[in-house]
Amino acid sequence: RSATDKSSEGAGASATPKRGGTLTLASGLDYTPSLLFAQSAMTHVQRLVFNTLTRYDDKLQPQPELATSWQLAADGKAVTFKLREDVLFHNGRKFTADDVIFAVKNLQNPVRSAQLRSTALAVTNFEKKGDFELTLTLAHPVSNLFDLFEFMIITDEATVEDAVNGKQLIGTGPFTLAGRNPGSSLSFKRNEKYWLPGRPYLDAVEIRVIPQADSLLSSLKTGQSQLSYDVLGKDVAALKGDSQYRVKEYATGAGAYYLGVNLSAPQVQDKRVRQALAWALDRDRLVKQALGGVGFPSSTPWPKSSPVYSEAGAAHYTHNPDKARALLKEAGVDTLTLPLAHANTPGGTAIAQILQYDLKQVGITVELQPTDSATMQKQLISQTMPALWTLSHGFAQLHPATLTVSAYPFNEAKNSSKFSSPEYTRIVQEAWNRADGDSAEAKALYQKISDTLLDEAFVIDLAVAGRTEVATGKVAGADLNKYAYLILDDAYLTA
Amino acid sequence: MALLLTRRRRPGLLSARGLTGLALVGAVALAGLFAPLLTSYDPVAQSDLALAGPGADHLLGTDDIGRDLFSRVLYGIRTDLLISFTAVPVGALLGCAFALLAATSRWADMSVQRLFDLILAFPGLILALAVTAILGPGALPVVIVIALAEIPGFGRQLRAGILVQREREYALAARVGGASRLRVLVRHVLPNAVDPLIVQGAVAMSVAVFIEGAMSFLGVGVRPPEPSLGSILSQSMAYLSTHPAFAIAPLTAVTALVLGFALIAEALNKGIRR
Amino acid sequence: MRSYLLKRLPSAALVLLLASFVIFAILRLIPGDPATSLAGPDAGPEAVAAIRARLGLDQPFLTQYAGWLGDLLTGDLGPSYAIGGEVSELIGNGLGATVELTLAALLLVVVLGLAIGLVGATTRRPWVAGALRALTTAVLAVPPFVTGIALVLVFAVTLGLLPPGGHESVLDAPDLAVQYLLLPALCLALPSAAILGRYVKDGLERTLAEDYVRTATALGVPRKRIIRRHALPNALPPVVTVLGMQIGQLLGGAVLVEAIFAWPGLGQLAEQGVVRRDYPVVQDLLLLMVGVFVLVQLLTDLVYAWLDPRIRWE
Amino acid sequence: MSSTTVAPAPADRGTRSVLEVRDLRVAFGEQEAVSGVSFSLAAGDTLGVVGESGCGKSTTALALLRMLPSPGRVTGGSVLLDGADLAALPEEALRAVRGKRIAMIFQDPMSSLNPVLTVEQHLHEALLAHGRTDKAARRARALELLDLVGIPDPAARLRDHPHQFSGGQRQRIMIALALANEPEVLIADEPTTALDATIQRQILQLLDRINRETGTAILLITHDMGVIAQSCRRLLVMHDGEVVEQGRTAEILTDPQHPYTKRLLAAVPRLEEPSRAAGRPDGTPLLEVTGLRKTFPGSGRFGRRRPVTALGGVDLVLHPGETLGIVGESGSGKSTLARALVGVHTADAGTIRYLGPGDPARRIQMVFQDPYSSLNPRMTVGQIIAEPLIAHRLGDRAARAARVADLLTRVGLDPATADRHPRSFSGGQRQRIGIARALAPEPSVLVCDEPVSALDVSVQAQVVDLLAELQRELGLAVVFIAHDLAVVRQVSHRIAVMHRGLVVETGDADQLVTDPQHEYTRTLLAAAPRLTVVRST
Ligand SMILES: Nc1ncnc2c1ncn2[C@@H]1O[C@H](COP(=O)(O)OP(=O)(O)OP(=O)(O)O)[C@@H](O)[C@H]1O
Ligand SMILES: Nc1ncnc2c1ncn2[C@@H]1O[C@H](COP(=O)(O)OP(=O)(O)OP(=O)(O)O)[C@@H](O)[C@H]1O
Ligand SMILES: [Mg+2]
Ligand SMILES: [Mg+2]
Repeated sequence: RSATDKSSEGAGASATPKRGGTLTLASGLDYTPSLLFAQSAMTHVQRLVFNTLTRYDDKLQPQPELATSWQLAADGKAVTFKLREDVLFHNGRKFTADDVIFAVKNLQNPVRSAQLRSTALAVTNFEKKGDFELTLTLAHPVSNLFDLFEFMIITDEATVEDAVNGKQLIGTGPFTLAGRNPGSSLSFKRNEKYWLPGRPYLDAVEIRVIPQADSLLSSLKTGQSQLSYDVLGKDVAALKGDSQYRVKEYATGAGAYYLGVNLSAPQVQDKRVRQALAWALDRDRLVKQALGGVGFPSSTPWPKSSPVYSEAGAAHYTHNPDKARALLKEAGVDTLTLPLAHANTPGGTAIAQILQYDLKQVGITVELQPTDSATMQKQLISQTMPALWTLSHGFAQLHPATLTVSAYPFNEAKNSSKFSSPEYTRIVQEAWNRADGDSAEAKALYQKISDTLLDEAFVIDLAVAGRTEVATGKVAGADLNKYAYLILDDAYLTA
Repeated sequence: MALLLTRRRRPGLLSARGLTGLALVGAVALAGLFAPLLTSYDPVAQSDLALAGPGADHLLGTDDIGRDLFSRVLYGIRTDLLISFTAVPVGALLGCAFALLAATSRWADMSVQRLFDLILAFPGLILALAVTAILGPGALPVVIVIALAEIPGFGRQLRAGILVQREREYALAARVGGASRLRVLVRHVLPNAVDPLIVQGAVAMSVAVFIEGAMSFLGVGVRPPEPSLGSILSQSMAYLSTHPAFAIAPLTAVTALVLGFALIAEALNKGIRR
Repeated sequence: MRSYLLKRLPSAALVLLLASFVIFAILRLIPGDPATSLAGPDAGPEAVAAIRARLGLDQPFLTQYAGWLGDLLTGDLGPSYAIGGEVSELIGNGLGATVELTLAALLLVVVLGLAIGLVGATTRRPWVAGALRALTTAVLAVPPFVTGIALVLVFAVTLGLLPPGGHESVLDAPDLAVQYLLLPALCLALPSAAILGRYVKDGLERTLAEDYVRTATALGVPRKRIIRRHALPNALPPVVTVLGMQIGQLLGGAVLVEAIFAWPGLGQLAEQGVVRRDYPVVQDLLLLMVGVFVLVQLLTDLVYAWLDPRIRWE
Repeated sequence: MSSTTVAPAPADRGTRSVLEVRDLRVAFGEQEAVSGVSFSLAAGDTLGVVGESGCGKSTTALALLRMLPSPGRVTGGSVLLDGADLAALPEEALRAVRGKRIAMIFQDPMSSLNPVLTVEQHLHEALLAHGRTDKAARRARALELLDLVGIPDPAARLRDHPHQFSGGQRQRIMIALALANEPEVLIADEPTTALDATIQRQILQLLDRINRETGTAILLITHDMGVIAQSCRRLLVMHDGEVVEQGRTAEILTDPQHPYTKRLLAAVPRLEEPSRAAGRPDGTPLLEVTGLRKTFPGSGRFGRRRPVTALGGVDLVLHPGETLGIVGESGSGKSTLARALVGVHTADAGTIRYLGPGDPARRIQMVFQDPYSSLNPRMTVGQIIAEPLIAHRLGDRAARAARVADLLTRVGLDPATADRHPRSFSGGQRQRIGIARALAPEPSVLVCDEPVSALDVSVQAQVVDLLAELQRELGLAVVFIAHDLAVVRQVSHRIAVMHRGLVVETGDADQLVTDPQHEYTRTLLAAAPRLTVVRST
């Protein structure tokens, strides 16, 4: 036998789905059980093993999953779900309204550190009508309610602790966890009793953890794996031409690269200085050189799918050193030296160096601080970042309010930048506390938020690049939800 | 007694091997030394022209964020030599200090050896990660890690040498002549025991270049954007399949250095083994 | 022999104890803490605090240290922080793969090393010796991560002969396992093999100049046999010591190599552990590595004695 | 003995020449080491080769079988073995000759045996090399050989390793190896130099017996006239790579022709000659040693060795201006005693009382055996001699320089050489430097541990004379340690004989030699090589 033979070639997915086969997915990161309920970088497991109540379509309209239908109260202070009645957990238990109640309460628990906790906390009361109808009462209307239900996986209460301790995963999802080898692999078997008839097509799913970017690429190239969402931009660019691979971009995941500014540093408390930073950066070059041309330069966090996205907003800040210098002069700053923390990965370092160089051109000296992810995270959470840092953030792909109440850099109440202004708080709350998430005035408020972000520039967005799916020709039907949960219900291998 | 039999020509540095080594190291070192004269490019200046192949205006092409590779490699050589030439002596001195300490008493000897064991037993890369995490990034942790790593090598060498030389009759003679233990150790034994350290030194230099590379690969090397051979090399690894030229320049420099030092070491070794 | 062991064991234990403290201390000195990486990117401080309490990270340093030693003595390694699962399981899983890798590498080191040394020391053709020296030094000159990635590109991507990475258990599928093993083992082994080869060569050259070799020659023993029967056995003892050191090197090098070849071994685990500040995993792992190293040192001394009758009989 | 024996018919013994060397030349690189040596060795004959160190003896021997260490090579001449020129033979053919027809034994029996092979394995190697494939036969032959060379209870020792045998036994094993294939010629390069007189005697007797019983012709290389006189019919004197004289041993010893030979013979100390030590010093002793004991804790890497009692209660007195000779076999405790006297070994029990003026640490100095390792190669001669002065804070820089110059002249060296390093001096000169160093702090007792053992006879004589002269001029008391009785008698007033860490007999030098009391002294005397020819044709 040979470990290298690719069982079949052939590009282009054939039309008719086919049962059977094992799909091997290459992941750059390992799964962290303790982060099961938090939005983290590795989100392949959630939607394989579990389900959510609803699922967004491309226009952010919720579609049925475990919930067959729902009714939002006129004042937006309550929502009533009708649930599927034919759903079994992997351990054979029937899925009922109680599981939904637990799921919400679970997210309210601070230890789960779920980003949408704020939204979950808005749920104040539960009302069952039988096992399959449930009404949630809300403290106030929330515009991003269904962001929560897109996010919230339905878990088995009895085994939830095992889940976060990495012992077992019991859900209702299309696949059951068959085995885990930390640092190297996860394997899943088909859930024979899945509620969606005839699904999933695949017999099994194998996730290989391959930290080394180029090793990961080789595994795709040699057919060792058929699917990955962690191929580096530069390599994606190289693969785009190749008919052997299908490349698909999602407006999801940790979608935007940004330059964070910590206002506790005196030099950057002047808004004009921050705006100067924003003007000084050459986003086009950054996308071209550091992101390998994947994604698009933008000074707003929003992906194109977002209701607030606008060409104007994206192009608000362009590469304009003179303007930057002018603003600095205006702010009375002639020489400025700032530390910049960045991930000590090749990618992170590349971005940081580009930022450093561009800022140097407008007379701002930047001292790079390569930092390993653990330390970076601590600083982000404990608001102890240096004056500047660069990372990427998610949550812009959803209802704009979510970003501002859930994502740490933007959180109106408490953010890594230590930024706060009554105005910002007001519009955020206003945008959030309303039932009509998609109404015109809602959109107007979102626009305000967007403008405020641009104006205050405490988070300076650089580029928006969602997850990129790279699949070899033989894989079809793989999908991600808005939180980049991997969905393989309809995935199959073409013979 | 055919003691004369042992009289042999000392090849030493001037052997063909030694000269080749010197030439290699010398060439690389000079290139680094005269970097400003050899290239007009600023090693950290970026441009839109990324990953350009070797050509007229960029001798070796440019890296992924449009910096001139030739000048980066030249300045990288500087960094590496600077690191090596500080770290190795430090490690050597510490190692020797411990070896001397060990020579003072049984107990000291025992504890020093255990210390060496400890250092040797400790996985180097983990140590590198830790030290950098503690001190923050930069050349300093690299120097420290290298120095630490070199201590046992030098220490054990010298200790062995001392043990041998101590038994020589001239050491005894010094004692009879009335010299104190310390004087015997420092004035008589030590000078005769240091020879092999020169070899060790040359070896250590190549090891140093190596460690620098490995640390950069783990993202705990010198602070960007300062170029170092290791950082350029690890940077280039991501492009090995698409732009192999990127890796060749730093690789050649590293190889030349390590090869050179190794050759020098061998030559010295042959010279010393009279 | 036994008395020798008795003499060495305490000091070995001492090294372990020292190591345990150093490891423990260094880990705590590293900024960033397991609670935060556990809590996730956007967790609130209260979440972090809760986790800290749960993990007992709020207790004083020495208490934690004592606690750890206690657990070690009772043999209960407890659960990991971030990676998930029992530490003993995690290490158990990784151990197999790493042992496979290091043993394979060790085998290569010994075979290649002896070959290089023998040929280098005994060949009558100067150019062969020269070529060998150049080769070995070159191998030493190219960092393993370069060799590794280059090997993958050539043998996996371009030629498609061998898998670029991954792992099959020898027990389940020996034939595949070997294919997976080959590249990482080679990448890991090359530098050590070169070093060993050099020592074998030097040792042989030294022993070939000994009086007893002259005696054998005077007795008309054929050169080949002199090398095999008279010179080599005397050249080996120091080589064994070097080999012992190299085993340490191999264990350390595994971190890099395993990353490149996606090899599910302890190296990976260690790196994961450090990155995620999973104290229990890293602590126990490092201590294990140190332990192995110390053990290997002991063994090499014993082998040394076994190879050298003069010591054996004393 | 098996059929392949080449025991020649008594008829042609001494007439038919097995080995014919013609104008042999050897060079190491440019430097020529052997320039035109010619001699012939008759079947069953014994030929001795003498000459000072470095005159080309070993080189000649090695050249015969083309076993020269690089860069050495035969540059001319021929080596005819029964008419066939070995110098022209291809390597493989030559190998067939080595050990089969011409065998060699070397100086140091320890380093010449492979530490990791058992005696049996050694012998098997020798036999296998020349096609003795039958294992049983080899074993039998091995036993036979060990028995022949006089290893007691061979069967039991077969599995032992070299280091488990005494020096003498090791040399016997070497001989057994050499004889394994019944060679016609046996070349012995200083086979006894590393051994005690008593052992030396046994080995020489063994060789003699071999020669008689198996008719193996023997080429015996040595720098010791006495050895030759005892065991060789014919003699060949080498000097600077050339043969200066050869002929029947008896004739050359009785009336040497060549001046060099004359000098050589003159220099050889003879046991018969009475002590030259002047005066009969006595009165109040200068040094009193009583019940001196020293035990070394045996220490091995693996476990402990049994401790060694180097000194088991030694009593001595030394008078001013007296030379006390100390003789004894290797390991008898001579050096340990010496070191105890100068205080580098602290005795376990007993006392050393220095009754003279001044601080004993300064007044008792020592001259060492090995002129090479006893001088720090990194220091200039001046520094070396000045060391004790510095240590004892004697005089300032200038004064020290003057003293060094003075001392150098005293020991017969040019003061101008003070800034040269030891390596640029000959053995004899180095020993003079060592003496100068010892004299620096104006000692009243000089302990000399085998000061001349490492030197050629001619040089030996000079150094001995120097010591005697210094003693007379400075009124030194000297402890003169050596294993060569003749030298000791020559220089000493009194002689103490050491055996197994004890002084078994002390007495007037001449008396002790002429009329020994103790059993051991007698064996020692009996073993001492004499220049009187013991064997004639
Ligand atoms: N390996 C060598 N390289 C260079 N010169 C050598 C070597 N071996 C011997 N010689 C030279 O050859 C000459 C003869 O040396 P040789 O050992 O034959 O003398 P020897 O008579 O055996 O002395 P000894 O009595 O000390 O054994 C010496 O002058 C020495 O300088
Ligand atoms: N430093 C030491 N450690 C252990 N044993 C020693 C030491 N020095 C001498 N001995 C032992 O003490 C005994 C006497 O040694 P010593 O050197 O005094 O004998 P010696 O008469 O000088 O022999 P030689 O004539 O060979 O010089 C020997 O058995 C030797 O092995
Ligand atoms: Mg000789
Ligand atoms: Mg002695």
